[in-house]
Amino acid sequence: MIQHLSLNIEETVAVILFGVGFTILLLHRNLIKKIMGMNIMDTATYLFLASKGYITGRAVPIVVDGVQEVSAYINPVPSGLVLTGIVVSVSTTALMLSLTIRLYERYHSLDLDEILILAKEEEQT
Amino acid sequence: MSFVQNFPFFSIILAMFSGIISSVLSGKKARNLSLVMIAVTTALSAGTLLFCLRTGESYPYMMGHFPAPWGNEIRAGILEGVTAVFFGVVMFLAVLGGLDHTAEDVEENKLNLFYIMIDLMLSSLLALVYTNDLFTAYVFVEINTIAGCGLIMIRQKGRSMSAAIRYMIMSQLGSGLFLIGLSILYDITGHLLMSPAKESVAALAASGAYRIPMLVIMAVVGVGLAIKSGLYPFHYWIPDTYGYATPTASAVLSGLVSKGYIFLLIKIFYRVLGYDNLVSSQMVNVLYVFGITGMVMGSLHAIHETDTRRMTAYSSVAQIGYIYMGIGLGTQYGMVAAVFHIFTHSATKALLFISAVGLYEASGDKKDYVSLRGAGYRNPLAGIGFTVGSLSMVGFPMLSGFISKLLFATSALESPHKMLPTLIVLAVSTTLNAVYFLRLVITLYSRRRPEDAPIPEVKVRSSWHLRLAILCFIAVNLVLGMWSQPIVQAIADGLAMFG
Amino acid sequence: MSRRRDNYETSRWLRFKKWVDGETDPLSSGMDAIPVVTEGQMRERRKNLALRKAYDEELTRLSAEHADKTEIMKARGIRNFQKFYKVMSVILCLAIISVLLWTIAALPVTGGADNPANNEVAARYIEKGLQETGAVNIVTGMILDYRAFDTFGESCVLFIASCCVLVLLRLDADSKNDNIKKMIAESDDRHFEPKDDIILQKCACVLVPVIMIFGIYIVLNGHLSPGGGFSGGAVLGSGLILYLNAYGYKKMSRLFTEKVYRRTTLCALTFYCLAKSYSFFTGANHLESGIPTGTPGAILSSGLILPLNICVGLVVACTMYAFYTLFRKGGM
Amino acid sequence: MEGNMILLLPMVCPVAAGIVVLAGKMFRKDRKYLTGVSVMVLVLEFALTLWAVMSGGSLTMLRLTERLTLGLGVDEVSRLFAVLTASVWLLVGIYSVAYMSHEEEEHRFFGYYLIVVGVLMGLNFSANLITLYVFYELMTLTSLPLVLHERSKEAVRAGLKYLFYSVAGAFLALFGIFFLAGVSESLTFTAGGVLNDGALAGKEGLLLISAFCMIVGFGAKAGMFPLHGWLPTAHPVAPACASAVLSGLITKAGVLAIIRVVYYVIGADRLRGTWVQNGWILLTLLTVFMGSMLAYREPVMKKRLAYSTVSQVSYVLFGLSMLNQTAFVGALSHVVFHSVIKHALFLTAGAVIVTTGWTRVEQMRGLGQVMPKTLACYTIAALALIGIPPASGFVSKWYLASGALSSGTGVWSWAGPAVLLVSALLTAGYLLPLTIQGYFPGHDFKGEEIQKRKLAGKEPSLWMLAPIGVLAAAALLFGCFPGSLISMLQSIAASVL
Repeated sequence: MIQHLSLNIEETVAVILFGVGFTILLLHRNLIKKIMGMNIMDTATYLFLASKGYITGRAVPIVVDGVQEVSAYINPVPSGLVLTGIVVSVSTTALMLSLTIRLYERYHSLDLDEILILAKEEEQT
Repeated sequence: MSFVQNFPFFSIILAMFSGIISSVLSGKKARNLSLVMIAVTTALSAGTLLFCLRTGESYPYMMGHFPAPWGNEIRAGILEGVTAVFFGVVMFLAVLGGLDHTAEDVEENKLNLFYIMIDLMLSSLLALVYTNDLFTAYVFVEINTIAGCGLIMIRQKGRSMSAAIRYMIMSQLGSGLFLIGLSILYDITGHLLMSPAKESVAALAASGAYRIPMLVIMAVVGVGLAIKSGLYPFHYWIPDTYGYATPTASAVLSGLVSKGYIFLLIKIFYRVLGYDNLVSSQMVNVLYVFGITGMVMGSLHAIHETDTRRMTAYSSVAQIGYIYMGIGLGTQYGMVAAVFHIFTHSATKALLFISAVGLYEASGDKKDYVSLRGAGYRNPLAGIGFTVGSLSMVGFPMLSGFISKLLFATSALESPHKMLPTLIVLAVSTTLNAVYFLRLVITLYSRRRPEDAPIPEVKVRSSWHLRLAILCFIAVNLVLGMWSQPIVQAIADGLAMFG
Repeated sequence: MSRRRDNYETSRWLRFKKWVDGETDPLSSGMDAIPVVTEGQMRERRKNLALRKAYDEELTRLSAEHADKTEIMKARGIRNFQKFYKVMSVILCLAIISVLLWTIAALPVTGGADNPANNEVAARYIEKGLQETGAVNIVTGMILDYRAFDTFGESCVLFIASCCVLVLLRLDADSKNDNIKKMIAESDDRHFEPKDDIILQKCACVLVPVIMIFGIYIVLNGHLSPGGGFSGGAVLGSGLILYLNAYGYKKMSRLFTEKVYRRTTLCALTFYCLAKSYSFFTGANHLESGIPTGTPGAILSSGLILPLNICVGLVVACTMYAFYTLFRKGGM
Repeated sequence: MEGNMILLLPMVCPVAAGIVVLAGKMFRKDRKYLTGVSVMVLVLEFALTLWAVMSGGSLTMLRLTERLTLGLGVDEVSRLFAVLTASVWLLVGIYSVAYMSHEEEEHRFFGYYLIVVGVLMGLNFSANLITLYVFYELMTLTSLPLVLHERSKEAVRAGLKYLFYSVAGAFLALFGIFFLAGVSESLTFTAGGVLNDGALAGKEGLLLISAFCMIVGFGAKAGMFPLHGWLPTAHPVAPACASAVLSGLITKAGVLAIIRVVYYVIGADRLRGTWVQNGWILLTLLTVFMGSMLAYREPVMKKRLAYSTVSQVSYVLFGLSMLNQTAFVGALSHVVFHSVIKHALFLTAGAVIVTTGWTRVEQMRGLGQVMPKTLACYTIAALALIGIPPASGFVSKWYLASGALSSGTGVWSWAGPAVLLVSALLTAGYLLPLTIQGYFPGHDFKGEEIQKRKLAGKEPSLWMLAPIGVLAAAALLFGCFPGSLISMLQSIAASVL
């Protein structure tokens, strides 16, 4: 298993990062860190995908000199997926950051637990 | 190729296009456009459904010039058609019923943005229903999530914003798991379109290769979508989210968004992973256990809740548990029951959220039990609507909830090990539902006590759209309860088409 | 006679007797359902929170100041919970990682040419992509032609995210709400920013045209070389942001206002939507689309991909700029 | 919709009338109009029921799923219950005309009163278990406003309790229905049961569990321990006419449901000698004894009658649980007799409340001076309930006891009659003091209150007295000439056992 993992070093790093990001997003109290966790998680997935598309010794999938053989280029599909995924994660990051800004302006805190308590209090008064 | 076959594509694009156009329209125009668009979309979906019913077949639809496995595809069949029509109807009525509150809760010059969210939400739901491509599903899941978040926080109160960020966090966890599941699946099959992916999964299962990754894919995709749809242990975001959004948003989120994810999950189970593989991998049992725990725990939480909207939200947790229990039964009938409960629950929960609006209007916008005392007399139609919805949730005969419970029970009889727990939990959860829903119904019809705080300016008559929406929702519930046979048949046929 | 027990009121026998008499009321306590969270509980929660924070700083100081034993006990309890929480987080993290590691240990080796992912799909993209789409860059051809529906969805993600940010952060100057007026005044930090910073302006003067041209180059050559709408759009957006920082809003508003933003986005997305609808429709109905793919390698080639790249570039540039301004001051 | 549409009439007609009464504005103002229409509808209902009972046949209303339909049908049991319901409902309706003039919001009472009878008719004519369940739930809901009539805090609590017990019971039963639906061809009532042996193989234990759940669940409506609690709470707060029908007829709906389940779906043979039968007998006997004891201790008249209902309806259930022909005859005849008698008693209590405002038994000393005729009717009914020949209660108890003795259920065959006997003594103990104190208040009784309020000889109006009289006479006459009723019941018993 260890040997296999060392061969798949990119994936190994990717899933470790994924786990770290997932845990931060789930359990950290600070909103900014949560967002960082989310980005780590997303990026880890892209790393995973990108490494899956790579084939040793082949070129990027841009046709050069009219060579159109499969053996010349790497798999183009994961690259496309990563492109799409990046845009999605940019969008969600922007949305989460703007929510954080509004909440911080309101409650002067980045601690999600505290924000929830303060919001509850605000409603009751 | 018949022209009708283009309708699914038209409906998705139409919804998106009206969302894009709405960005330069005024709030009112955006609202009208949105209503017209939803109606037209529903009609288009109905056309698709009729076509599929007539031909008795499903068909793939190429999005572009390239067939599977190279180009994007969507796919329409009976089940997709039924679901799309149903989602359209519920969406229309939810938007119609919440019009006034939307106008109140949303700043005037941001109103068009609200309807952009609604439009794109519908388009993403339709895309999730029709999609035949896993990565398309991922992209539209994200649109759905962001639109959902937008619908929650557009009411810019502290609680709805904190609810929105919680929703977003949980959804991102779900999306992350879903995406990594897709990546692993792509790695071992090399396909993103569902039909070829299914073939390679079947080949892998037959050869016994990649057993561990297959297992993890099932778990990761299942858990990811379960988090997003609010299955029991992952339900923390539900009460705040449904409880503090504007009524249309609550109805849409609880009635449609979570159902869209569940529908996608069912579709992936059938069209990609193979239902037999799933049953043999014990994954269904995990969902089953989560489901029945959710049924009981959701109701217990709801009993302790004093804010009626949060109570309704917690009851959603229980109802989602029902759906997952049906999926987890591991039989064809169980799946039919689960899909039927998707319809039941979206119609009923939307009815509850919308008719509650009328009751709150008549109680000075208070949402606790004490203030709602006697609200059934102050706004009779809303009272009737809420009562019908509650009875349906409780499983009263002639209403849709009863039929879905009946279907669950009959399907449970087919799986020997799960029969007894299912029947017991059904009975317990029904009784618990009865406790909190009927308590509220009686409260609605009891007399106000002298010590109760007086109600500030009672709005006696709700607007016509609210009343129309409540009436239509009641009708939908009755139809589902009394003429369920053709619908159940259509669901069974549609699932058979999933293969 | 036995002495009456003190806890008679709560005894099981009495409860049973009440049940037999039909006097128990299963819902009597829950009927009125008064909110359970009282002011006191709320304060308690606040205090716990404060204690937790205080603990994060220094427990010893706390124990010196608060001689009250219970308080310290509570702080300890919270500290223990904190520790437990952290340990559980790590365990969860490790569990997820180990499951995934277990999975990838069973996956095909990276870089292998025979991996299942390198199948007929990728082969066709490479072998026939140039002829079918006209794009030299196979990835661009793939995302804008073979899998264009995904990419259209992705533009919509960007669009709806910018709408959400607008909802949250846009502050309308003509709003009647006093709260919002106050927020506008607060968030207007233009007083603090360096005005007419000569170094920045001179640098921008040189850099902005280069950046813009580079961005346009990336957009226009998306189908020929690495790049495309998204990357080019991001470069364009950063050029706009640099210009804004150097010359301020006033100058920027001559070039770029919210109206421009809206119209650009609308036109680009509308064109994108219509063009792709046309190609989806013709494709699905097996009609000739009639759009020439041109000579591979030329700028004006590859059918719809070039105009679509331009649209995407415009949308991305506008959205990036809009994000920046909205985050800065809630408006353009 | 296919079949004999006449069956629909007794159901639809009062429901429609009830909705009109509830919705119509004129009924809120003009009392004469309201009562006239209500009584006319009830007379019409009686006629329609007779017509439906005569014409017989069956009707399929709706197909819920392939195997489950909503259908109506007429058989001997439904004839018995339908005629009983229609006639008693008419009498109580006439009584309410006078009684309800003392209450507010009459239109609501009469509206729901009419709706409930329609629903009850549907229940009586149900041809299968699903239909029965549907109408059972509808009955719970539509009768709720009768309990809630006062809308005071107590009434709301009582209503809630009624609802909760009924719903909890119904869902216990639903558990059984779900199971039975899976192991039978269809749930259409057939004497002797419809279960499919093949489908049942290996699930006998579950069958017994679900049978017990259904008995306990439907038993909630019939006031069987442990779900009897709603009766003593709901009765005192409801208007007397509502408590009369609640205790006289609605509890019988629970009995009907149990008859249908045990004898027409599961089949008596499957339960004979099992733990279900033993448990069921134990519960009924407990209830019989406990109800009588509680009634004996209870000072409030209406509550006392409610406890008495708890005890008496369990006589019926005891007869059913014996699973033997003679006891079955006794049970069904007790359904009729108890219904008649309990209505007479509750209506008397209502008449006392309306005329004097007295609710507790000790207040009612010297009642004979106030309303001698009413008290005479009460006495006849009380004697009938105790079971003194030749009044009706004797006949049913005779059959119950002799059925139990010949049932071959071991210890129960003699313990049962013993408990019935003790309970009959207790019945005398809680019903007769009113008669004795009423007619013979003793030397120390001055009757100050009666003189002060000029109550002497103040009989209730004829609208109230006549129904009480008719019911008391029926209670007596049924005992004197039970022949035709008993022979009809015997034919039913022979068909199911």
